[in-house]
Amino acid sequence: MVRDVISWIFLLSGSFFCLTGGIGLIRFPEFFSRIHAASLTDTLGASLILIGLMFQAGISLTLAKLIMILIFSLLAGTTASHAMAKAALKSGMCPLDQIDRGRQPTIKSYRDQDIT
Amino acid sequence: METLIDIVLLSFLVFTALAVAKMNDLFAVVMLSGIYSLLSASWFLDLDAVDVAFTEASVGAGISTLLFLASLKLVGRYEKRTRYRPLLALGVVLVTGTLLIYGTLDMPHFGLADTPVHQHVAPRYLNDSMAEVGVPNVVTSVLASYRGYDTLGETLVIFTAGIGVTSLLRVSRRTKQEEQRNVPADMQQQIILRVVAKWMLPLIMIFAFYVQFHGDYGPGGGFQAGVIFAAGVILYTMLYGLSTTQEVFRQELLELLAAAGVLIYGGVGIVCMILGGNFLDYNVLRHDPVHGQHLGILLVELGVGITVATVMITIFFKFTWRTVKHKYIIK
Amino acid sequence: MFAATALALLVVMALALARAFLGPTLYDRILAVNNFGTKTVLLLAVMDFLSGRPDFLDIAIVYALINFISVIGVLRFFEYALQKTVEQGE
Amino acid sequence: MNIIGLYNYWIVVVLMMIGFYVVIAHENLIKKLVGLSIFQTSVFFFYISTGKISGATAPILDSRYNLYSNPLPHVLILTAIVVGIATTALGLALVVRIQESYGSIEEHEIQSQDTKDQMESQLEAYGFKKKHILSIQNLDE
Repeated sequence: MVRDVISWIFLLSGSFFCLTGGIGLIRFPEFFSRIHAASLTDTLGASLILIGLMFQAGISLTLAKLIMILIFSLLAGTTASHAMAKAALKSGMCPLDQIDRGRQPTIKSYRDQDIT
Repeated sequence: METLIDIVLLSFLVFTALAVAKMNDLFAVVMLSGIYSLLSASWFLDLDAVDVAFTEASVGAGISTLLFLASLKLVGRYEKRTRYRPLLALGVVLVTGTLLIYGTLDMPHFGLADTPVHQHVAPRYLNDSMAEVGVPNVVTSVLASYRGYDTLGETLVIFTAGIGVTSLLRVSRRTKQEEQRNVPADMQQQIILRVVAKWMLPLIMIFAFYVQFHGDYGPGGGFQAGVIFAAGVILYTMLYGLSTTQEVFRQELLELLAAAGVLIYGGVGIVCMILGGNFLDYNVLRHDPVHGQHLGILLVELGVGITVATVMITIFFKFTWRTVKHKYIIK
Repeated sequence: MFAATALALLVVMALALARAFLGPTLYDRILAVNNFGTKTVLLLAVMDFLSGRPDFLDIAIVYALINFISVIGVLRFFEYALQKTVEQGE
Repeated sequence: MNIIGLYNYWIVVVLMMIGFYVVIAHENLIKKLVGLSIFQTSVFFFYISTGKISGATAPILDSRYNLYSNPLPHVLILTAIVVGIATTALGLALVVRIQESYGSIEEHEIQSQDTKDQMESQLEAYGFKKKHILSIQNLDE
């Protein structure tokens, strides 16, 4: 019973973080803030949900598989976010606050149709 | 809850398909079709088709997206707008759709247990396969044993497609050996990506073998394992370059293995005939029929796995070689 | 409780899908696809528990792997395309 | 239950028609292949829908369950998916070759080039010289 309650807390908080990430993905103004919202909450939310499921699984093969998913998603999610941000930066997109401070992106504007 | 997920996922699928039809940036179209296959795999899982979900997950989202992207690189990114309004096409589609929907009105409702589909051979598979074949995963026992002849045909189709792509996108042997050494590896700046991928590669390969040999007891089997193995090799190729990968996976080796997989499958059938059974009747392979079935299924799935993996790797190599050629050699 | 989590994940998937449809730049779309993929992994895991047969988690593992590979594929081929257009422009 | 009794089949029809529309109304060959794969998956959905039984579980035998969904559609569709990707790869290879020899993958451009070539060869057969038939190049405009 206690185990159930703990797992529910983990599952619910994980869902909450996933939801905030999803809202950030829609509401934020440009790519770099969006990737910030999505990837940070993604790592946290996914880990919380998987840990919640682990409490349900108990000691079994299922637990081992869940741990494997956790390792994969931690490795793959973070690396993919890094690679995306780096590729975007290299392609000439520029974070908004940098533009406010007067730095010009190499390609005219990230809203340009040329690089979409 | 199952019904709710079913409805929601199907609605997502329709929206995605509409967006695919509307967009003219083919890169976006290909990525949306990746989402489309992610969605359809979740939907397959929701409808109890675990093996199908497994296959769609590894094939649709992975290999298919990569092949489309590789060929987009060769043919250009944007679709030209059509010059006329496709009213005729719309009319044809609407009429056909209405007729089909009219046809569904006579269909038995979704989820009923006493429809004709469930009366024919399915009860036999579900009730007797444990005694006859002794494999808990009914899909595997039907795939490899009851309908083994069918699967032999499918494997041959894949092999033939591999031959077709090889002959369509062939490169002359001389250019290949001269030029390949000069091609630099791609994505050299992405150091973190390369390191992490190197870590993940052995896990992917081990997981592929797990799927291959655990297919009797859980979701999995030769088709899925082959595709996962190929995906691992493709990951390495994308990060470390074609020539590095071809040090191990030489073209001759791939061709040999692709043929060997089909030969293993057919060979098991011939051995069964020599031992006095029918073609692909594994009962005669051992003294105990159930043991014979186990051995036969193991060998057959191995053949399928080898063929699928090597054909997928070959196809990807061919496409990648074209893109490399366009970038570095035809200037 | 699994149902609530599954619902939340479906909502997030809808949001990511919307970003993939709108997303002005291609990188927004890649981000949306990646996010959608990780949410799908979670949804598959939760659905396994929901149906009471958690021995099908293999599918979620495959997803976690394939999602990574396809995002790398998109980045690789897109980088290429960009270089090509820049070369042609010069 | 009865409200959604046919919902799955209707969605299958809608998806199939979207794929069909893309195949016949769009001229870009890659787009046509994407449409073809949408069409193909709608058929997969149809098969899997018919195999489902409400309240059943996946056809992997286990002593805790006694109602399983129909395994036969799963087998057919599993192999069909892998064969589908193989044929799609073949189609993509053809598209790449078409692009290399025609310089375009738009259907009407390919066809107008074909007609032009045909007319030129016919005129040459009637004894016209190459320089006389340059003027038909603008014919498809």
